[in-house]
Amino acid sequence: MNGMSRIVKKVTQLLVSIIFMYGVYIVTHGHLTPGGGFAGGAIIVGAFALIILAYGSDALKLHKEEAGSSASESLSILMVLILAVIGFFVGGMVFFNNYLPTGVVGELISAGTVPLYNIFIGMEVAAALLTIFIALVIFKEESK
Amino acid sequence: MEELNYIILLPVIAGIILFILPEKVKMLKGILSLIIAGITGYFAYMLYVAETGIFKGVFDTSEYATDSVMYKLLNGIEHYWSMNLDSLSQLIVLFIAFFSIIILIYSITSVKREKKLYNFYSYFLITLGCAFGAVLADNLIMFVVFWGILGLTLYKLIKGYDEESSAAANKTLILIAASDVIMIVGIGLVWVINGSYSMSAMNVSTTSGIGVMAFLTLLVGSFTKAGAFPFHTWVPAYAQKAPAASSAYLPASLDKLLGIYFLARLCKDLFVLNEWLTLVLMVIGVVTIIAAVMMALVQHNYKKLLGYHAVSQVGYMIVGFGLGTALGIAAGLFHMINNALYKSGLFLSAGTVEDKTGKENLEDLGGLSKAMPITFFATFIFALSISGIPPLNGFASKWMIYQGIIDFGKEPGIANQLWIIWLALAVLGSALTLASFVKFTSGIFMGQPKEQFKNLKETNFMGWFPMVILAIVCIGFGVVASSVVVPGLFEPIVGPIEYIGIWQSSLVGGLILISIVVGLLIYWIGNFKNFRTVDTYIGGETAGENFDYPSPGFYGTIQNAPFFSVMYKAAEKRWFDVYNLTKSIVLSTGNALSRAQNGILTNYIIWLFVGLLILLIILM
Amino acid sequence: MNLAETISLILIIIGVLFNLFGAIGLVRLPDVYNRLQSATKCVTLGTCSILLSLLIRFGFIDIGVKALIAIPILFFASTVGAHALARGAYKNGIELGGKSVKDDYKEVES
Amino acid sequence: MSDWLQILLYIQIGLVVFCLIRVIKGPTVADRMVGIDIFGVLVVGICAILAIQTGKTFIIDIGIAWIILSFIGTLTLAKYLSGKNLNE
Amino acid sequence: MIVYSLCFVLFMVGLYGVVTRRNMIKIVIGLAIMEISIFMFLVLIGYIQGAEAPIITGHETAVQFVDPLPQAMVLTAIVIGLATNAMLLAIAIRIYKNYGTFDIRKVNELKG
Amino acid sequence: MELLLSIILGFMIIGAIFALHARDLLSALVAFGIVGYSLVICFLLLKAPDLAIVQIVVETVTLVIMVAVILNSTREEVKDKLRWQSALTIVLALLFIGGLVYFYQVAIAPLDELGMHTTRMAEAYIEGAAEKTGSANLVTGVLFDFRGYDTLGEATILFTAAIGVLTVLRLKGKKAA
Amino acid sequence: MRYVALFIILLLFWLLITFSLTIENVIVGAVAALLTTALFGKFFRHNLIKFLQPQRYFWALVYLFVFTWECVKANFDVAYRVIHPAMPIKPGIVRVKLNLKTEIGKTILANSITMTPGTISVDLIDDELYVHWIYVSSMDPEVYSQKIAGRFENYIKKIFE
Amino acid sequence: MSELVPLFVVIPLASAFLIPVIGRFVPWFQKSLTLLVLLFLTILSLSYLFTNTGETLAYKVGGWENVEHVPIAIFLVLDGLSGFIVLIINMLGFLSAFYAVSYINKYTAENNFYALLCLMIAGMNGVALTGDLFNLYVFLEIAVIASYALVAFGIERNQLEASFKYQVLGGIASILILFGVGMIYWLTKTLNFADASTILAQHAGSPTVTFIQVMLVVGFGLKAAMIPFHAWLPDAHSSAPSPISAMLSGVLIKAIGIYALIRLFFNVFTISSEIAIVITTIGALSMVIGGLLALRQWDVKRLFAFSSISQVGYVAMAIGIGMIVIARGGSQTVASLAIAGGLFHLINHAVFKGLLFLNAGAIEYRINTRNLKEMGNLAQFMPWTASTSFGASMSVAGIPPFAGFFSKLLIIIAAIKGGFFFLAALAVLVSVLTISMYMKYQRYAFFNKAHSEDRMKIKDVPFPMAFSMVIMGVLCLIMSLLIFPGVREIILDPAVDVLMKSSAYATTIIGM
Ligand code: NA
Ligand code: NA
Repeated sequence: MNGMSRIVKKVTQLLVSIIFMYGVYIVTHGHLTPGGGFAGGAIIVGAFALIILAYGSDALKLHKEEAGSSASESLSILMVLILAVIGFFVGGMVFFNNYLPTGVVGELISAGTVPLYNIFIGMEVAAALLTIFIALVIFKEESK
Repeated sequence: MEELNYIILLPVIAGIILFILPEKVKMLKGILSLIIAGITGYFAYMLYVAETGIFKGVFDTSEYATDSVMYKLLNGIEHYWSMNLDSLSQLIVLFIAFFSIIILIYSITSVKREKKLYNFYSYFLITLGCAFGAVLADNLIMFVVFWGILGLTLYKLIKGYDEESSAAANKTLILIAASDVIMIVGIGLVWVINGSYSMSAMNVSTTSGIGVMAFLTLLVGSFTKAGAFPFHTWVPAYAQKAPAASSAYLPASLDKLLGIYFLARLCKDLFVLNEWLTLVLMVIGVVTIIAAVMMALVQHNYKKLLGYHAVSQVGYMIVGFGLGTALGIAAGLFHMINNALYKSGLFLSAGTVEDKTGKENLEDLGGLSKAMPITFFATFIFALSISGIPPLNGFASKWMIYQGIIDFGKEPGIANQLWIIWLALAVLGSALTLASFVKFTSGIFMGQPKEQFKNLKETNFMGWFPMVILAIVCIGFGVVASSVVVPGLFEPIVGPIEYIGIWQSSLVGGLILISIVVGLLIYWIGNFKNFRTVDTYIGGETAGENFDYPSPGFYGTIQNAPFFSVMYKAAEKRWFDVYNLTKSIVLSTGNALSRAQNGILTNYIIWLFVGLLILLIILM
Repeated sequence: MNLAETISLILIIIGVLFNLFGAIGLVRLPDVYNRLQSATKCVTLGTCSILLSLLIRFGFIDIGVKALIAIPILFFASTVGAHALARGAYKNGIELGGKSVKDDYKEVES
Repeated sequence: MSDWLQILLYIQIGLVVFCLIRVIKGPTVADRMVGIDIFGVLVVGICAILAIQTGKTFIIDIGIAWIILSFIGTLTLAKYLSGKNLNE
Repeated sequence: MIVYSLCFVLFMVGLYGVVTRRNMIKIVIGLAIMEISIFMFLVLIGYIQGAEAPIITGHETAVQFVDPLPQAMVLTAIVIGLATNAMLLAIAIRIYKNYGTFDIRKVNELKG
Repeated sequence: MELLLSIILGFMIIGAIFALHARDLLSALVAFGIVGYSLVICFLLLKAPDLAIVQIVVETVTLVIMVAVILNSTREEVKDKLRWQSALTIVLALLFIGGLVYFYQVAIAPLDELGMHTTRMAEAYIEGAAEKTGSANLVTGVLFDFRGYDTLGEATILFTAAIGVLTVLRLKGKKAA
Repeated sequence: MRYVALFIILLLFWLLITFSLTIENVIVGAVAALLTTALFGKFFRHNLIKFLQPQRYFWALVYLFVFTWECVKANFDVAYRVIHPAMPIKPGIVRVKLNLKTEIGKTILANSITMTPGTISVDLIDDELYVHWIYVSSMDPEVYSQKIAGRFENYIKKIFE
Repeated sequence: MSELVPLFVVIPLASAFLIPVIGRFVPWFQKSLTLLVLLFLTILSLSYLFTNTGETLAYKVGGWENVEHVPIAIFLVLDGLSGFIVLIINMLGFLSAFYAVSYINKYTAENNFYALLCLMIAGMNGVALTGDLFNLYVFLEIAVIASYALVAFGIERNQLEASFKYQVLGGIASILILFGVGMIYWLTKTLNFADASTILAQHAGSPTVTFIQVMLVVGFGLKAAMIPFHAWLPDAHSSAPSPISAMLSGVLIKAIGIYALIRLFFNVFTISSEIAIVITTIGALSMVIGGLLALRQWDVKRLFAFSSISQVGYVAMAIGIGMIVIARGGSQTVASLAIAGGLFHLINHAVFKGLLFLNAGAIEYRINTRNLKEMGNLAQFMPWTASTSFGASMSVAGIPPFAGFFSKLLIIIAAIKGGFFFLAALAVLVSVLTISMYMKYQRYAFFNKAHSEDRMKIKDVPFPMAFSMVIMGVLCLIMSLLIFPGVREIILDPAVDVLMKSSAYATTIIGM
């Protein structure tokens, strides 16, 4: 049997989407509560890791996933950079300009670009950690 | 004075352009080079007859005074590009041009055959330009740049595609470049003392330690280039392995001219020597004479033998400059010119012989005089000249040196008190030179002709013509030495030569005679049996291999003498070779240090933190 | 100190006490299975109790609700964790302690 | 109230020592894993007490994150124990 | 200042591990311990007695916050630490496959 | 506060020493995990919730990837007999550590006591940060606004590490000839 | 269907943890829930028709109380054993036959057993639950099955089956 | 112009992020993008040097203005010194990348190679441009983590070993640097170079500052591979793929080691003669010991690696001499001469050492060995490699007219003029060692007799490799022009000015 015991699998079914959701919560509320892109991204990876642990890596069709995760990693960090560079064009040649309205402190849509940074950093972190995790976990060298 | 620029830039630029031409048209390159050399010869002559003085700002950038990039690049170059044309540099420039033309003529046919010698003419011309540059430079930095480039081209003029020649090339450049770096220290010290890099504005006293250091460090540069003890060791190695044209060009002529030129500058213009430095010069001079000629005596390889002689002769020049008198300096300069003449001639003839026979050792040769009469004749002249046989030029300059030493002894001073030693050793050196050149000449050209050389022919015109020219000059300079050459060439430099005391021609003549006799005696002791082999040959009998020319016997005789045996063994172990000595010390230190680099990460981290702690202890 | 505060304080005290028992069990009990027994049960319940005290103390506002949500997650996480550890330990060949009287699982594993 | 909470907080933090003792004493690696598993739960309690003390919601967030990650960590260790590669 | 000193002691413990352990994984752990001590150190610097965590929840009036800058620094440093550890571990496992050991003293082909 | 932190740090030191001495790599990992998790408690006490949550995450991720590494290799500790037999070595080591600690003490003596920190650069980050960035979480505000450039660097480092790990763990280094 | 249920559960979860009903929050939550559902929906394998029957929620509440009570008992039990100087334990692993059909039911039961007096679920193989029991009071499978699982089985049956 | 400063970091980062995605589908994308980017940055840095001679450009990331003269934004500072370093980084980066176009063909994962290269360059540019302590640490880490991966790029035994040791030692150094940064923050409550320097000036000479300085000297000293913190360098630099070795030895140790060190110790700390003596001593030690160790190597890349330690020792020693003279209030001429010598040698070393590693790569590419004893006679078959390597060897050996001669000239003369006769003597001694080791290389690799007959058929390397080598060979020669005032004023003097007027940095930045 691939993966862990049935109990673990069943509970994983229950928890995994909650964990992912929680990760998203941490990411999107990074400017309001502790955490943010990094912590949330890592929790999101936790959801994937949980599935790999409980079901084995076949459940995610890993080889594709690894490629996908490194690509999405690149794309999301590129988005971070683009967000920062947009500042060049919006508001007087300033790199990392917070060009969006800052809104009311404490509300979800506030702090201008900060939540967007959080989201893309979250994606980047999730993809990067997933890449590292998968690379280390499925690493098998050709026999010497 | 545009010639000042052209004489430097023309050969250098031409040399760089010649890189573009393929190696297939070597002959064309040679002819082009000859043309360039001819033009520089003309310039050299023009400079020789010109008024002298210091020329600065020859690159006048004022006309580029726009804000162009070119202007920016060249802006300030006049600060470095200053030259000093005086009678000394005039003379040297003239002879540099002369030798380069002579050797170029020789090279056109000989270099064509050197398959793996790439870009010979490019480096030849760059050498030429830079030699002019070094001689004409007034700024010490400009001087050392040209000087350093000469070391580089020297290295490039040898092909290093086997073990020995690559080792020789290596050693050469290491020693030369090392001396250049040491010279930088001298320049720095001179700057500290004098506040300027200009040679013409320099008159440094050697009473202070810093002055002495400056002199000695600069002296190292001069000695290494000229090939004086103990920095001489590259010369024999190079001479043995380089093509004849290269050997004749650099170690035999240009490097001597330059090294001694700089020595003359040092002794005559830049520094005021104290008596201890004079002593040092004298000691180095005589040690160079004797040590090198002793080594020459035991060589089998005739090119290496010539190399050692190239070193030995430098000793006479150093002694000459050490004397510090006008006569001494003139003698040194005269000997420098003479040496360049006959030594490059000897290298050319050795190259011709090697080219024709393919042999490098004296044992493998013999009896070539019939096949190559012109070469033999020229070589004979050179050999006599280097041995100081009258009336050749070598005799004349040695004579002046002996005379100088005798006069020197009349002055007070430590070195002066020991004049008799200098004199005796110089004479002994001359005797030994004679002995070894009898060996050289007879080993190659006399004796039993080998079977394989039966069909040898004389070299072509381009081959023998330079030798003949050189031989003629040797004779000429010897004959008209006191009447034309010395007053015409050297008195403008050193001023009128005043002979202190009596002109002791009889004493000097006697010394020369003694040296000849002693030399022949030494040769006879070493080759007693050999005369008999020659006799058998004269008697018309066919000599077998048993009667071959037994140089090893000669080698053995001297080598087994009580004192000499120790010295030769030491030399064999290369104890006197400053290069090898340093190399072994450095390598063993490196090996000891490398134990620490043992691949253990722990140790590396421990060093890191021990370093940190030490820094904290020191600083807090 | 109002009622809610008092109850919540009592709950916390209970929780901490349970945690204490669990921790003592973790140290005192003889083998890994027994330690899991005590520790998982007591510490999970203790912590749930403390979390519950938050709800009591603050009522149904964000903080209380969040604590409430944490309880089932903690329940599943710690029980499944204990189960997985016990199973893993067994599969890893860690025998039951010396006092053990029965082992039905052995048949499955062997 | 706040004094009580402070004392309880210190006790709760003190309980961590028991986990440390178990982790150090072992004897099997599974025992140590139990130690770290329990440690995680104890810290959730610490978070909760701190949340009561300060009234800050976000501390519970940390607690929940801890529950989740400690769960994943425990499963990893358990999977190790059961002799499988993590991706099997 | 005792906390700062203990922090440094923790640093030295990590260093001790890096120096004395031969197992590459242990060396990574030693490095991580050194990193942990630095994180602690930085956060201690930014701590202000009686101040609040630097998150505005809307209830506070005129409170003092602890210095958020060291916290931001540590956050970045933690991620950097993770990245370096991941790299180290990837290399370590590759070395294990090549050399058949985690013993750093046996991984010493490069010397001299 | 200082006392409590000191005690926790003491635990961490003990845990760290154990982690370094455990015979079994997995045990070492677990002990190291304890040290990292204890740090989280310190962060909570030091009013650094952001760090607490990130440290939990990082500690767990580290643990997981270390387990993955050990699973792919061995958990057996390298047999090493410490060559500390000679008293001299121990004395030197202690002197060394003592020396460093002494200099450290001297160096930090004039600096602010724990909790007595004042702000200068961060003054501007705290003063009116909410208005400037709109972020309730000042740490996030600092991270993504005042010092967003640092955070870009941080994300880049993670990216670099991911690419690096992929590079190092790829199957073949050179193409087949 | 499964996906919709998951979506609703997640959105509910979102609203609870954020505890805010602003329109932005709901939108963000919906988007997040949608994303999560898309990614993990296939892992959410529960029979959902049952969730529409209200009596199941009633039993769930009852179960919650029963379980909490057992839980507290369990803790005192453990506390007693732990603090007692002699440590009265008699541990062992026993096989318990379950009457439950659904996977979720078995899992909940197993987890409940883990939280209750002196027992911890070690493995679930087919219908048999292997339980580590801190005090094996009986060697008879019938007796201990009832003692360990029986307490919860009926409730769980009513909730999930 | 100042708006363009962030581009030095943004552009290589963007290309690093794009390469793994697009490079997957478009085969030539990685190479061409990397080359374009690096060429553009080289031109950009040159255009800064030519148009803004000596002017300081400060860029406040995020546009945050100073609050009551306290800088709160992260500053990017492009002045003479950082412009100089940035030029070296990108120029060498471009040439190495061009070389890699064919060299890296034989490896898999080319995308990752170029991405990592771009990241490393972005990191180094970041270090060179930043005006903020913590930002310095972050970008330093980007550069070194990329370099860790690049060292192990070929995933062969020795590369892995080297990379691991490099990482452990580099990790310790990073921790020490972070520790130092933290202590500076503790003392000054600020991270900005300029702001910190005004406060540090009030504490100059206190034990706290000394402690911080020692931490930083050790940390950056390790990154710069100064003795005794050098042990990782020979392994890492010799094991890495050659274009990377060129970047590591040619640029990395300078950008994140020497540059960071001098920026901090000149512009942030008040120059103290004690630290100056330490730096000088460490430099001199590195110079001598590195030279002694290099001479005995037979692995050609290892020889170059040890020689890097030695040559960087020259740089450190020269700059240390400058510091001592400034600290003691000595002659401005001597100080500026020493610093100019150091910086001149720095750029020279970047070029010639980069070239040497590329040469070694070319040899390895063709005959698959790094052992000198297995080479021989290559000058006949690999003329481009041979002639460029000759130029590089002569330059490093300090033989005119190659550029290395002039930098050594400046250093030695400055040492003499400053009265440091012993150091001058050491410099001469090491110079001789250097000549010997490079003559050994020339002899055994290119001359001597051929190691085996089948070598007789090899050809020289493909065009991209040859092109890079030739450009660098030409640079070895024409960089001699840097000694002439007209060129010096553009490239060298602004950098020297920044260090000579060390306290002007703070006032300039705070005033902005
Ligand atoms: Na902004
Ligand atoms: Na955050």
